[in-house]
Amino acid sequence: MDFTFTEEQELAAQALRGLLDDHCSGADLRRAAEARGAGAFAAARALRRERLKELGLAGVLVPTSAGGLGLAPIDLARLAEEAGRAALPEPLIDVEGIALPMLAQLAAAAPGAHDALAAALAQQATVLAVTPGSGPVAAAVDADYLLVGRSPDELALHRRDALRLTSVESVDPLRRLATVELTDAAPLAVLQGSVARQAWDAAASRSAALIAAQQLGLGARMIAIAVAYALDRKQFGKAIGANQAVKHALADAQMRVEFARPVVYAACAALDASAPPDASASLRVSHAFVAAADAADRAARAAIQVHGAMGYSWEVDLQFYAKRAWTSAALAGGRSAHFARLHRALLDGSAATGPDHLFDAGAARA
Amino acid sequence: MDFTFTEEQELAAQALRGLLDDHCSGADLRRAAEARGAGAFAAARALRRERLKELGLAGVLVPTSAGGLGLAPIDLARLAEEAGRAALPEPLIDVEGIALPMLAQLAAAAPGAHDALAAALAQQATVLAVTPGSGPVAAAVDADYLLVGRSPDELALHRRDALRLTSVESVDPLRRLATVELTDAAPLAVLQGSVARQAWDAAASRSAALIAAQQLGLGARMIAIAVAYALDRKQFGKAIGANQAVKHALADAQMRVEFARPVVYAACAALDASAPPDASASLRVSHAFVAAADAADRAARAAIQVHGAMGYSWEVDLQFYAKRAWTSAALAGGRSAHFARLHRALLDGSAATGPDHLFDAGAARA
Amino acid sequence: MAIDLRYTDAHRALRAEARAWLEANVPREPLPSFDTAEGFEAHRRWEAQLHSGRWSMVTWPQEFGGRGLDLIEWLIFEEEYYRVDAPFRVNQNGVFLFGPTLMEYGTPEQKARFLPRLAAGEDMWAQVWSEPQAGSDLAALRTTAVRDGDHYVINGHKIWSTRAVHADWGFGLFRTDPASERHRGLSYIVFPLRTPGVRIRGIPQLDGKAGFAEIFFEDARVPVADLIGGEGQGWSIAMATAGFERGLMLRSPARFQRTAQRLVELYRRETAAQGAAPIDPGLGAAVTQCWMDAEAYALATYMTASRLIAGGSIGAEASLNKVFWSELDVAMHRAAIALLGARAELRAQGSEAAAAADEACRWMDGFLFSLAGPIYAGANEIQRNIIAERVLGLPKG
Amino acid sequence: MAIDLRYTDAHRALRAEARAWLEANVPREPLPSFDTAEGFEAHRRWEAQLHSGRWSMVTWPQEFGGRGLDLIEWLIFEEEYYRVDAPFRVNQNGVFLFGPTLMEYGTPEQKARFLPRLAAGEDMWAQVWSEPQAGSDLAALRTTAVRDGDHYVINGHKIWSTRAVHADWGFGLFRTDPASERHRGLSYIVFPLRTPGVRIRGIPQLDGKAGFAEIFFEDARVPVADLIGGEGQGWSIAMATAGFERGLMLRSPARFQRTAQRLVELYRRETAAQGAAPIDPGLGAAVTQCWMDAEAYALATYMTASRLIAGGSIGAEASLNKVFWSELDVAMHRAAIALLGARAELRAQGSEAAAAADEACRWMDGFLFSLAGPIYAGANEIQRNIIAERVLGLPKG
Repeated sequence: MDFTFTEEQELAAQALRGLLDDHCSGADLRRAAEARGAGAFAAARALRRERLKELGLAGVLVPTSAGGLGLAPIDLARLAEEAGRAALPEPLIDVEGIALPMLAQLAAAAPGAHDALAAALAQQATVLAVTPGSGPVAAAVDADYLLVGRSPDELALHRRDALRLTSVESVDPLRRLATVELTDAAPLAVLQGSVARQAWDAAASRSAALIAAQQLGLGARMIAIAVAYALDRKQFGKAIGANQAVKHALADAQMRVEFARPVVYAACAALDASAPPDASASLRVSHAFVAAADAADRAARAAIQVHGAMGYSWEVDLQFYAKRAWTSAALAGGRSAHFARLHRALLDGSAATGPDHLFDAGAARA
Repeated sequence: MDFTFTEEQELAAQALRGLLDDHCSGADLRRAAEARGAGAFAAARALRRERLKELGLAGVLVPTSAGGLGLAPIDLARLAEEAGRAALPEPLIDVEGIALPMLAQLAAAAPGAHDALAAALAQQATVLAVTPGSGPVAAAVDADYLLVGRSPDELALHRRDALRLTSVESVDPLRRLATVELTDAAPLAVLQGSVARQAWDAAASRSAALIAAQQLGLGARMIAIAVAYALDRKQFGKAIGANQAVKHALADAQMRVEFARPVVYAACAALDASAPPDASASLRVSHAFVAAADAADRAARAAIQVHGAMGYSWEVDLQFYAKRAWTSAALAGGRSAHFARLHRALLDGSAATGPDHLFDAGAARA
Repeated sequence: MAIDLRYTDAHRALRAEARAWLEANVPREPLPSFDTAEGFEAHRRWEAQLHSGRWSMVTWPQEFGGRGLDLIEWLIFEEEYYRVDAPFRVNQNGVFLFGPTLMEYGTPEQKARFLPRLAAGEDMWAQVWSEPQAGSDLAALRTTAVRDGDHYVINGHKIWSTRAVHADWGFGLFRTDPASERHRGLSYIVFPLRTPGVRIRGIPQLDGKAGFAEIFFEDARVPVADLIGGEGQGWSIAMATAGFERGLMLRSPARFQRTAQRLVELYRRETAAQGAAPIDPGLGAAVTQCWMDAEAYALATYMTASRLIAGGSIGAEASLNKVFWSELDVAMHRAAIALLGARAELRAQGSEAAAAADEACRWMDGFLFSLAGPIYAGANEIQRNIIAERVLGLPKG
Repeated sequence: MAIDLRYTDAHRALRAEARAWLEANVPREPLPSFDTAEGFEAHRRWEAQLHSGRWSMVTWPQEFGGRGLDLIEWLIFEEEYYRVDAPFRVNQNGVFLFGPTLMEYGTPEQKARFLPRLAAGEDMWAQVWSEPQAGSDLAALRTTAVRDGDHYVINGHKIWSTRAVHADWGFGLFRTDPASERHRGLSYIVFPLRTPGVRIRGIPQLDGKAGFAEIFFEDARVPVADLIGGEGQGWSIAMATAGFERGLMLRSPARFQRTAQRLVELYRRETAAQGAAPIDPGLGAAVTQCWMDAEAYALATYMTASRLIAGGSIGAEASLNKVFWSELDVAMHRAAIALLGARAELRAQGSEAAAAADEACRWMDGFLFSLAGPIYAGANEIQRNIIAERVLGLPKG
């Protein structure tokens, strides 16, 4: 029983933070947002991508037998948090946390996926997963390969250019959305039946847990931005941060972030890199998703309010983090569906309650 | 279209407030609470009762043809508010707003109720109604007559001493509760069938609306008590009321009271002294009940918090108002049932929505 | 006087007349956002059209182009206006803030110059209050208007001027006595936004559109004739205006009732579409609470209107309104965004008009806009201070 | 070090041992409230019984009667303790506040005099901090303890001393330098509550029971030997104690998880009993949120415990805990009261024990008690200031 990260995990997170401080600042986000697909900042993006490669995260959740690092979702938790903290536009977590483990599962059964996996592990190709039946997908336009399914019973690998992508604009200017449609092109590899379904289920849980981790980072970042503004901005002759209304709103946001944190970490720790979660771990993931989404939303609203009219303008970088927090809350099924699931589990008695059930099953992985 | 009270209505409310300031202060409540049925303060209670008689409210909602004043529930709204403001222990509103109009309905059909009605109108007897199937009833032990029903299809009049009353203690020391059971004694008069049911339905709506009006008064009183304390109490070298946390909590409570107020008045205005409300008026009553209960609850919690440790002690009078607010929220079906009714009406489309439906039907009375 | 919540026959006739006119005249498709040049002009045309039906300023006296309606009648008109989703009023600062101020404080010449053009939708007016270092502390204004013969020479920097990018005229507070401090020495002055020496820079909002602007003054000359009221009286005039603003005229209950209605309809559709999937009970509770609060706000406004008609006045309790509607508006839009789920973030393809017509877009735009509600026109923190100090009598902080 | 949320075999053995002992020893019926004389004595006996099983202070070193358990092990014990609804700890201020303080600051003689009796449940300890004019501003204390030979002579007035009516000893802060101001000149002194010159008056709570007391000192003489730490060091010692108090030891997550469990069970029963009647969706949302927050509080405590075991410390973030658990406790009880409806107000007939056993009574008593949570041990307004200033770095007000 230990609930502290390893020094390696902390160091990796610090390395990512340093990199993103340098290459993914608020000003960087603003330039990218204002370029809106114009490609003017492709160079900056390419540079950031190169630097991210140097972190050596490729295949972090892929088994060592398949050429990966063989680590677990909890090893990505602090990294996802940092990606959130920077509102990183690139799909680092989606690729490494969601798609690559699926591709490895596919490749284990279907030789047609070997090349794609090898390219991805060599950081020469980007792979994303497109949840069956979901709407537009962020960054799909930049991927080399896409994992898709006509239903949750199918997991198929396609080259991106074999699919029909249509760009869609998001309120979050940094989410480069596109709808993805199948064409007549045959997949490079395909899995079907319960194996595919389990891969999708496991991916959905990893996605929810790692989005929750990103929300922690987003929430903390927005509080930090608001604190800096409240220290700087004077009104009625004093820093606005000296007002209890400002203090208490930010203290409450901080509290929600700090009490979402252990839930998110426990959820990540309960997940496996490829197997679907048990019922208890699945509920903890839902809990983490709701708690982190609510914390980030509260931080966003408090931070905007603290900024006064500035908070409502395009001119402060706060907006990029707030919009990311709001759009993220609707991903991976969405906050309401996760909350509804928890409610139903309590009502039908399937959720464990009581003091001796905290780690009933959810903590099985390690 | 007019949404202001008459001068007469305001004067009557002021008269009641003056009377209750003199005879139903916090200190009076404390003495009554600490005597707990010991009868030591029967004299004070008797005096208050005598003074209340002087207001001349007897039969306020009873038709003039039956010897009453022939007024409408809206005429009791401001009075109920004042009764709430004082946490009046005597069932003035229950008698005049609920029971007497029912007794008049009964007497119109059953001569056996004539004597009781005459005595009540002459202020020589107290009549209360015991909702069929409900739990213990406040002040029943002090009534001379009780209106009861074995079901909502029956309205029967009994002398109190012909029924079996068992005292039950309430967390609100001023609510002298008793369960009421029928004995073999025959009723003095009885109504059955749809007439009885309609009388009960109308009474239930009047009860909910007038309890909501009392909650307005309770809420306002608790805010006033908290403001007085916050002006008086110094901490860290200044009155605690200068802190934004205190200010904003009380401002929010005030806001909820002030936005419950028009709903409560509109609900009272939509009711008739004896006929059951239509669907729209009934929803407005539920809205009023919820809004007023929530406002009073918020005022109670804010006021207790403002009082610090004092707020948690028996020694401040605040508790009497807070306990009354909390117990009142469970009467007349209870806040949750009213909220659930509103929710269902919105979901099934039976509630009117949109800007042109505000006074669709609910305002029919006048 | 007695509570009687039935409309009179005259009320019903007014409602019928308004409904008939609006149904015949309201644009079939929503107009593009008035924070765009195209949308601003479309809204300007709508103001003129409203005027053609004598509906543009129903509470103004007939002599100034109004119908002289009382507040209850105004509420009825507004209910009809929002019932058909008529366009938002691009000139609302002119109609509800500047116009009434001018009627009270302007000279006959000023009224004759400004009111008819305002009423006819020929001049659009922008509020020019705030400054970068002032924010909710209006008494900290620094922009000066120094007398030089028949002119004031204005220098300084204003900000958060709503719709100033496309409007014609500005009204605002300027320090005519440069040595003065706080509330003293401020004057209420109007000026054409295209005056030489006035530079306007749009400030993009969260949605990227320039809904407000900052205004730089460099020796901009404004005739002394465009001073409203006396020199140095600006603060008291502005406070009266701010009273209007926080009060009822700018925030029709009908608008929030219409939003609540759309929210309830969305909730019904989404609940039906969910089928057997579990429902988030928090959404049902939030939708119900929103509907209740929109109704309460409407009832409260009728009560206030009755009180005003009977000779009462609005004081600090206007701050209760401001906090209530602004938080209700956020709550309604948050609930809608949650109901829409992943659809909420999608922008409509193509034109501004398409965005205005798209359900999800409307909710998301409305959500972003709602976040400004607790901030502008006196941040809610300040409003709560006002409630605590002036309504409840608590001490200053 | 690495996140691994599985219990070890030793953990499982500890849990099994605790469970077996508790199931064999916990009173079959709930004890009457410890705010009554009868209940206090019953709880005192339970403290002695706990000690007989060596479960009364599991985190204390073995030499002082404990088991030397670490914080994770303590959490496991507490889970078992609340799982069976074992009685609340009447001596918790002694066990979790005074005991640890004494171990750190006491002399060997003091430890030998006080700790064994405390551990054995022979002495019950009350905290004697606050004063009428001090409240959350502890540095404003005025009660003096003036040196007179081998004694301190105490004069003044303390208040809100929890359970002082029935306890044996008090520990608190006194001004040993009457000329001093604020934090300086305060000393940490213990004294028998029955000392001559000490008068104790119970203060009835909302439920009418005297759960706390005010204490009047009139020339009460206390031996200098009962000074803890050095003269004038009281503030720093008390701050360390307050850190414990706001921290984890006094608020087992297990307690809130057990309450959440009872709430969920109540919700299930009430929902089933409602049948086809419409359900208030707000209650479902509230119950779900409460359960989530109780789980989150437990997980947060495990995380903090791990951090402390690894050598970390608790600072101002303890204030986050205080606000979180106190508001959670109110929320859980409010939800239960709403679910109980009209039953919530009814008091059980007869004895205190009957009240403790009655479901509705337990919730109502718990609700009233929960309202004190945001107030005592540093009001939540103060805690939020601490979070804002010391965790976030915002300026003092």
